[in-house]
Amino acid sequence: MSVLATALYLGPAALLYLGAGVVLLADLIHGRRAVTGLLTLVTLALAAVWAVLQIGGGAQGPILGGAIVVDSFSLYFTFLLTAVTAAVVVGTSEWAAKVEDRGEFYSLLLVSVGSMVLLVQSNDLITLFVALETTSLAQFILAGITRNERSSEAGLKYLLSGAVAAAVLLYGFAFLFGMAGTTSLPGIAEFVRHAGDGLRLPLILAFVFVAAGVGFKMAIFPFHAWVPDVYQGAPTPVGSYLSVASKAAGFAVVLRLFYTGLGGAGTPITHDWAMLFGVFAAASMLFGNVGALVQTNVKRILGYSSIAQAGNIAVGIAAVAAQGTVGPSGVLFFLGTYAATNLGAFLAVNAVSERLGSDEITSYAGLFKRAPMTAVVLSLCLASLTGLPPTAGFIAKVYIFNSAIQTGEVWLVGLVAIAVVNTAISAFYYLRWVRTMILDDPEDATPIETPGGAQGVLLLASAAVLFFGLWPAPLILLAQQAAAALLPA
Amino acid sequence: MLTLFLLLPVTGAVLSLFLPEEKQHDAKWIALVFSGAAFAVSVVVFALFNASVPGYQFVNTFEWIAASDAGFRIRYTVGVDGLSAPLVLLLGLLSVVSVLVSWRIEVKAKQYFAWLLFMETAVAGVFLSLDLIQFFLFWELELLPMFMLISQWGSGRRLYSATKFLIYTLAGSAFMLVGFLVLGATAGTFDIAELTAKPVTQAVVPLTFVFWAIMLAFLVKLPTFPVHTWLPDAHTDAPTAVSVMLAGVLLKMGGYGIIRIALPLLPQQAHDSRLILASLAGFSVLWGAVITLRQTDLKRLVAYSSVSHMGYVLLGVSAMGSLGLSGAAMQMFTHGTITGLLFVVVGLIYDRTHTREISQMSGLMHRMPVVGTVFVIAGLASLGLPGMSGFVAEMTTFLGSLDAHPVATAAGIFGVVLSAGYILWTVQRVLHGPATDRWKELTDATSWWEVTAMASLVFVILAVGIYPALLTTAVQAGIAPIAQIMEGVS
Amino acid sequence: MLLPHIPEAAVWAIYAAPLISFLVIVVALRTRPLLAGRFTIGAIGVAWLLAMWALDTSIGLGGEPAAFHPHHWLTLFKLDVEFGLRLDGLSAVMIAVVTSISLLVQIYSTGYMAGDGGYARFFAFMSLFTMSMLGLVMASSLLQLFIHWELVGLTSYLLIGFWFHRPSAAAAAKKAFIVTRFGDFGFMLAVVLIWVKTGTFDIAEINHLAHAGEIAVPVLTGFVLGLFAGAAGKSAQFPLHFWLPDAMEGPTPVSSIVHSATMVAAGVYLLLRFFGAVEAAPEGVRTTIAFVGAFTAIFAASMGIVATDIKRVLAYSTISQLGYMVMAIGLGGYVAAIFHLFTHAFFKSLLFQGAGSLSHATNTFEMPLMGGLRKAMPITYWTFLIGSLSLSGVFPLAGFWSKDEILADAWNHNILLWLIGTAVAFMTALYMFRAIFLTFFGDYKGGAEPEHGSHGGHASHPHESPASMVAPLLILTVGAIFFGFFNVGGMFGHFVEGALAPELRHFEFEVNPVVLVVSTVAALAGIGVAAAIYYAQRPQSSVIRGALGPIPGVVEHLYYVNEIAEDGVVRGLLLGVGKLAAAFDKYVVDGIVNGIGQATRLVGSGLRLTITGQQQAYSSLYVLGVVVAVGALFVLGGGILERLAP
Amino acid sequence: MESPGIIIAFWVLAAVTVGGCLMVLVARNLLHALVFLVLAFLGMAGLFVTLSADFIAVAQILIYAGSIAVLMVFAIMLTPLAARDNANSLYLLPALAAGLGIAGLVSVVAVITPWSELKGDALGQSDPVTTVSAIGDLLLGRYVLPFEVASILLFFALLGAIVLVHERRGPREGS
Amino acid sequence: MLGLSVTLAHYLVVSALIFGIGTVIALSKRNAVAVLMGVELMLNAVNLTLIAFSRFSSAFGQNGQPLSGHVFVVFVLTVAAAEAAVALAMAVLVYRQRETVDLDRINLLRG
Repeated sequence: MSVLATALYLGPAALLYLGAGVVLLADLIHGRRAVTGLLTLVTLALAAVWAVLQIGGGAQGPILGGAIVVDSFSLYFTFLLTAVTAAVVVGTSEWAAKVEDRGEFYSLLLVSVGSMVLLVQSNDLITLFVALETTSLAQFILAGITRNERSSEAGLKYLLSGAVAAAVLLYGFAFLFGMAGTTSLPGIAEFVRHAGDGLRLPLILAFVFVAAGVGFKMAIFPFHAWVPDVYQGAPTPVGSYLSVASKAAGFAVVLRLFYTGLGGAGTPITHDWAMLFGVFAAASMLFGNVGALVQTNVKRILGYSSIAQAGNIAVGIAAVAAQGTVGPSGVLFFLGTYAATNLGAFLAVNAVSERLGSDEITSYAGLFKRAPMTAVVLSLCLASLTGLPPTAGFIAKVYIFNSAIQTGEVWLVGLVAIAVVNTAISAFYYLRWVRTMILDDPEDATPIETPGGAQGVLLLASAAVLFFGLWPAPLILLAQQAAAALLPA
Repeated sequence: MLTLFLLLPVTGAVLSLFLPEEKQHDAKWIALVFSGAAFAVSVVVFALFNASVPGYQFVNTFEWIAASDAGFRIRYTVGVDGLSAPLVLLLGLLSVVSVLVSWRIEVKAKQYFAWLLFMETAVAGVFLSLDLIQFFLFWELELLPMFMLISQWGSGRRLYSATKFLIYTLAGSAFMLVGFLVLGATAGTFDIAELTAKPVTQAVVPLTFVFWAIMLAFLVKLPTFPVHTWLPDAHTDAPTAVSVMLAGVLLKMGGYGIIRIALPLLPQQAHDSRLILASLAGFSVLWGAVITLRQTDLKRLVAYSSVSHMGYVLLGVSAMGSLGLSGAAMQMFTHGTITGLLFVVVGLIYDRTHTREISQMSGLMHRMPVVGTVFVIAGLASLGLPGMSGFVAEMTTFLGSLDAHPVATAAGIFGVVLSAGYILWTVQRVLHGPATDRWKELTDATSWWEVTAMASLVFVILAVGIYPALLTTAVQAGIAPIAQIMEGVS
Repeated sequence: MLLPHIPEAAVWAIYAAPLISFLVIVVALRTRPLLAGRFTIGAIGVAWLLAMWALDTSIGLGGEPAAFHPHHWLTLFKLDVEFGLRLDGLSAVMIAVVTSISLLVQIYSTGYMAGDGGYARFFAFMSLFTMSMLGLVMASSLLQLFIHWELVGLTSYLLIGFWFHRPSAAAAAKKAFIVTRFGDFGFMLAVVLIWVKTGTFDIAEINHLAHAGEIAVPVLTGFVLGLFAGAAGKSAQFPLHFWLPDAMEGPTPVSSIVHSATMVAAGVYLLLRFFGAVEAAPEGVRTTIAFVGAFTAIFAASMGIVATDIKRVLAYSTISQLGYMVMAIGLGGYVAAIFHLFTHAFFKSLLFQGAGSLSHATNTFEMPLMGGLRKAMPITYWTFLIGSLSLSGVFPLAGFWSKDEILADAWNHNILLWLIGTAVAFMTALYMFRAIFLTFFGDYKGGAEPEHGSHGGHASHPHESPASMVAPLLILTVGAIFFGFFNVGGMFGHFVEGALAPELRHFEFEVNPVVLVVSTVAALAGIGVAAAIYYAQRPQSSVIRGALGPIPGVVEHLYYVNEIAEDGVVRGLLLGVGKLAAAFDKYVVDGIVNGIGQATRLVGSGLRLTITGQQQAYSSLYVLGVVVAVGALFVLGGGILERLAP
Repeated sequence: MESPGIIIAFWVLAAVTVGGCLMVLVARNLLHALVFLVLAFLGMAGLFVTLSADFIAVAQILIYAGSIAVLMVFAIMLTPLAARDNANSLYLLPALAAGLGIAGLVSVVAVITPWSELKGDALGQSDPVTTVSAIGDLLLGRYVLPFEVASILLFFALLGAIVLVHERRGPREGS
Repeated sequence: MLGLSVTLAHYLVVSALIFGIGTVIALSKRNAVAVLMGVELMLNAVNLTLIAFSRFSSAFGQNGQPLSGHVFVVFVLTVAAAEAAVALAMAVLVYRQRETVDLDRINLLRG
């Protein structure tokens, strides 16, 4: 394979890493006058463009001895991750301007997203592990980047929890490798498909460990406990990045691992896998929603809510038992809409909290009067998180629940029943928040300015939330195409 | 045409949101114009509705979500038949009425009217949708405006009531979604017409579960004992216009859903459940009525009477025959107008007296003869007086249900007796008796918007009561195919 | 006979005339009361003329139904409701009675209601009532009849509560409606039942089917009992009688027409209309009807003896006389019942108008406040006296003939009922003449002060009422005297029997000397006793009271029926159940819902404790989660237990 | 692996390693714990040798026993006011449950799984003198991408560590 | 004892024990540095597993890549070192603000 071809395949991730270096250099040379934010954006844009070139250039399939694979699935996530990161960068530029280590912040962000791009392309346990650890490490540092008490506490907790999770994940990898004799995901899949009954137990052991390791990123119960603290303590931009990008990458990995690494549907462990995620999904939803009911801090509400949402998405993971793209396309579509929704919510909260200096829900009273646009966008996003029409969240939920029921498994119908009850519970806290913002009277009616960049991103996010709520067909088609890449041809 | 009906109110809502703050009182004019236009459309639809043509009319459709596999092909499809056409008309009318009775809203007027119009679109979508997912979409869409309207412009424990409404409805609709998805997954389509033509007979979970999962949402909305307690609270604390909409059209979503979806899609299961449904119906009628008897809060009283009256809808449905279903369909329409009118009147009284306690009132007839007269008319209609629309509907229901459910029907008829009790007792306590000094300053409702709101409803009530063919032609056309399905089941 | 056959449109016009009057007043004449009154009189006059034409036509047909075709009103699947006209002996008589009395009452009202603030409203309601009543009697379909039945109830409600500012009037109006509605519960069931079982509402057909034995006995029994329940409500039969005395809160013209002559007779009319079905019903059903009627007759009469309000005396009398009619129906005395209904309409209307005339002069209906009015109001006195005599059944006045017809039927069928009937005849004479002696004889007690805004004159100097009131009295007196002769020889009887199927016609005029003598003696005895106690005052009424112990007290409390109904049934039972139900809603249903909400929050607070803020807790949860998951899957999916087992 | 030398070596090294680990758990002083940790690392390196993993054994000594231990010493020294005892938190019980659970489960699986299915002596068969060159080939061949990424990882870990602990340039900023 | 051969299971059990002890340390120690020690032990256990499998597994026939396990270990070592560096930096950072690295007392964020 020629260097050029390799470059074509590796382009996005390489560009992002390169960008990280450039940003760092620029920061070193120009100090605080450097346009690091812009550079970051340019890098992200270039990476996205390169991803388009990959499609045009016919880059398809594994390279480097199967270390990574470029397919529509990885492209879907490449776009998603770069877009999300760009949105975070734009939406929080005002905040970033005040951060001391701005260059490092952007640089780490780029490293993190670059590793995630590699992560979703990984086709090999080692690549996967290294990419995962790279993005994790960057995220740990990002969580603590403002270095105040809360931020550093969040960073430390995130890191130590993450280290344990990484060890468990690795243990699972070790067993997979040991049994299959290869680190290549297709190779492992080959083994799993033909695994004798004698290896059933270690196989279960391995995939639960792996699921736990990835579950940490997905933030599903019982691997979720770090989420509220980190979302609250980490700077909001980092929180939003974690809640969307990191979670999406987690789900991408779990899908890739299952379909490419564990043989997909129809293997002896399919059912165990589905049950595992079914239970996790139900527990996540219950924990997240019920926990959020009693929260008063908006960032913690969003934290708990993201646990619950992970539960919703995991319904799609549990739906893998069926042949076809039913389950994964639901996950992909949900992640796409969830990215817009949750980003909108987080960035709005960021914009408001910056001005108010408070994350308490009571300080959001009458936000509609003080910052009408932000309040409307936030309400829209919360409605979408609840799953109310005409937002994308509604379609996403219906679609993913539909995919679970399409499998024709009775217990999945039960899981969906739990999920829909949870939707009802979640309405309670989401809509209470909406009501507080839209209808209550503010104590202090001075208008809150929302920075231009944030405004733009918020508008874009709400436009996406509405657009995919009213016209979801294109994204659903994309998600199905992407999911189809996971299946053996 | 129907899409226009759907879009008009929401357009108005958006426009009114974009009004500048200082002109926000013009929102009512926007609301009036757009709801009026929607009403005009609904009148045209009803007038042009051809009862002799089978199937749905004025159908608009296009592929909305055409997913390649995954059984998620969803069409946007709107259409009316004889069942939904009267409800659409009712919605159009009551929306105008509710805008009119909100004429004096001062607080956050543009938001208020925006939510109100938004709600109209949502409810319209429920009545017009011919696709399960689309139906569910609009069903859920109605929650947010309702929650907002009650929790902000309501009174008393408004947040509690709004939340209660929300939780009840969401809990119900949650299971409905599961039911819809199971049906859709089994049949491979969400199209109501297709599902009606070929009912599902076997699914991954027992169809009885599916039936009750779907019914639960409708029963909550109807509402039926024992899932009715959200209604009195919601009504009591809601602003007048919202009460009008709630009683007038939102409750009908439940009955409509039962007749449009639960019955024809799962005829066998519905048939097997008819005794339970009839028992619930009879019980609701009596339960609502005896509780109404001892209410001291005017709005709560009308609210509980709704529980009783909507029991007739379920009674008619539970007979699962052509007449019972027609009775239920007509009862939905008539209850919408009658209870809508009652809430209008109660609202007008409340606006003036600022109390809803019946014991505080006396002799209001002296101060407000117009309001009082309309109150009496609405009350008489509510107690099923012949010559008014309620009688026709109730009688048809009873004629349809006696053979199938004699005891429940007897309970229903006894409910009519009790309704005379609570209505007349209320009239006596509120309107009659000596004129007291406390209400010396009260003024009658003579503004054009108040008179228009009341007169239009009175007109409809009397017109349908005296010449029921206005309604029955359409209803028969709508019910006939469903009744045919139900009567084919044993 | 005298006139050509009446066209259908003209019969509809009888119905339409008062309706038009109502609409015109509502729309145009609300503020022009005098015109409203005149318009009503004109409209009802037209109706009366047409009614006479209809009567003439019907007589020409020998009481057989005129051939009018029904019209579709509501068509819905197999439900086909037709409205039409039924003009036969029975309805022709009723139409004539209703229009005649209505016309007279309207004229009377122009005087009685003069100056009342609601003058126009009064005539509007009266028109509406007349229309409803006419619709009721002309109906060819059961549903049509039921609809007007309810409308009659409505107008009765509106008219009783005409002076709604008086709490007692408002309460009485409500009571009247609700109590009759309890009866209508049965009626409505009957309507629904008969349609469900026969598929028709047509009265003639239902009668025919019943008589032909094509309706199953249980259905027929249910149907007739249902009709009877409705009739009992409207015709104030025990135990649904207690609304009627209170209904006297309405203006006197209303009492005169609605609550004596016409509406309360509607129950009787209903049973007569379905006489074929009643006859076909099992013996027990008819016996029940007869005994309820008889009991009501004597029960109400006893209360009439102790009442002090003259209108209430008349109200109890009405109940009692309706009891007679119902008894007659139970005994199969079709002609007797309708004939008594016919004569009763005239003399009772007359008596009420007389009472109205008295109150017009004295501003009160309380007899203890009157006395000695014989001289001041001679016309009132004489007409009232004749009316009373007629009611008491004194030869040869109208009441004598009709009452005797009933007693003769009783004599023929059931001697016990005859005894009761005769006793009632005695009591009737007693209470009527008690009233006459208390009001027209003795010294004037001064009346009462006029209520504010009412129509009364100066009570201190009572004087005869104006011509508009006196003239109707005189006209009605003619009826009270002579209308009994219509049936001498059976002319009336054969005419009204034309409405029945031929095989049911078995009326023959006969004079039973025993019955005739005994009842006349009873009536005269009643008059004599009244004269002794209330005129001669030997013995004084208080002495008799004392001798009777607690009985008069119980009677004066109306046998505590009101208390039982209001405190027992309404407050105790309905409101009690309502209270329990509301409590159930509040504590159980809402309790569960709120409980779930609270529990959820509690669980939330509990879960929150797991997020202790300490990283070790998080990791412990994490690893324990892994352990549990692995363990569970080992057991469930991996079959580890089998593997470990030796 | 029938050779008695290896068998003895295995048992001894296993005992040392596990014992070292246990001492890390129970040692009262943090610095003592660190010493036992190093002991465990060394034992582990020995175990690697018994598995013919010479390169890894060396790397283990260099990286774990060497650099990481030194890092930890620095960390302990840089936090002079922090407690030096190796105390347990409130979560000892759940931690024990979790640790025992996971060790137990894996052990059970290790014991009852019929590994014999897979039994072989892959390395033994080829028995290369050293694994170094083979590993080098793999690192620069098949695993070149993770290799490059690992360098990025290390660089940014370094950068991160600096960012986190470097002295502030000015007054506190940010939220 | 000498008669017994050392098999894969032996190594796996040893690694399981080390992993378990590491878990206990990581989960129970109050001092952040001690927690890190536990994590390192866990990673070591993983390494042992990897190497043991490389040595014993028959999965590495013709297509097998036994040394992949060794490469894997190299990466684990690398990552462990990087992680340790960042973790210790973080501990120092926290220490500067609170003069403690006691995780029991680092609970500003909770609930």
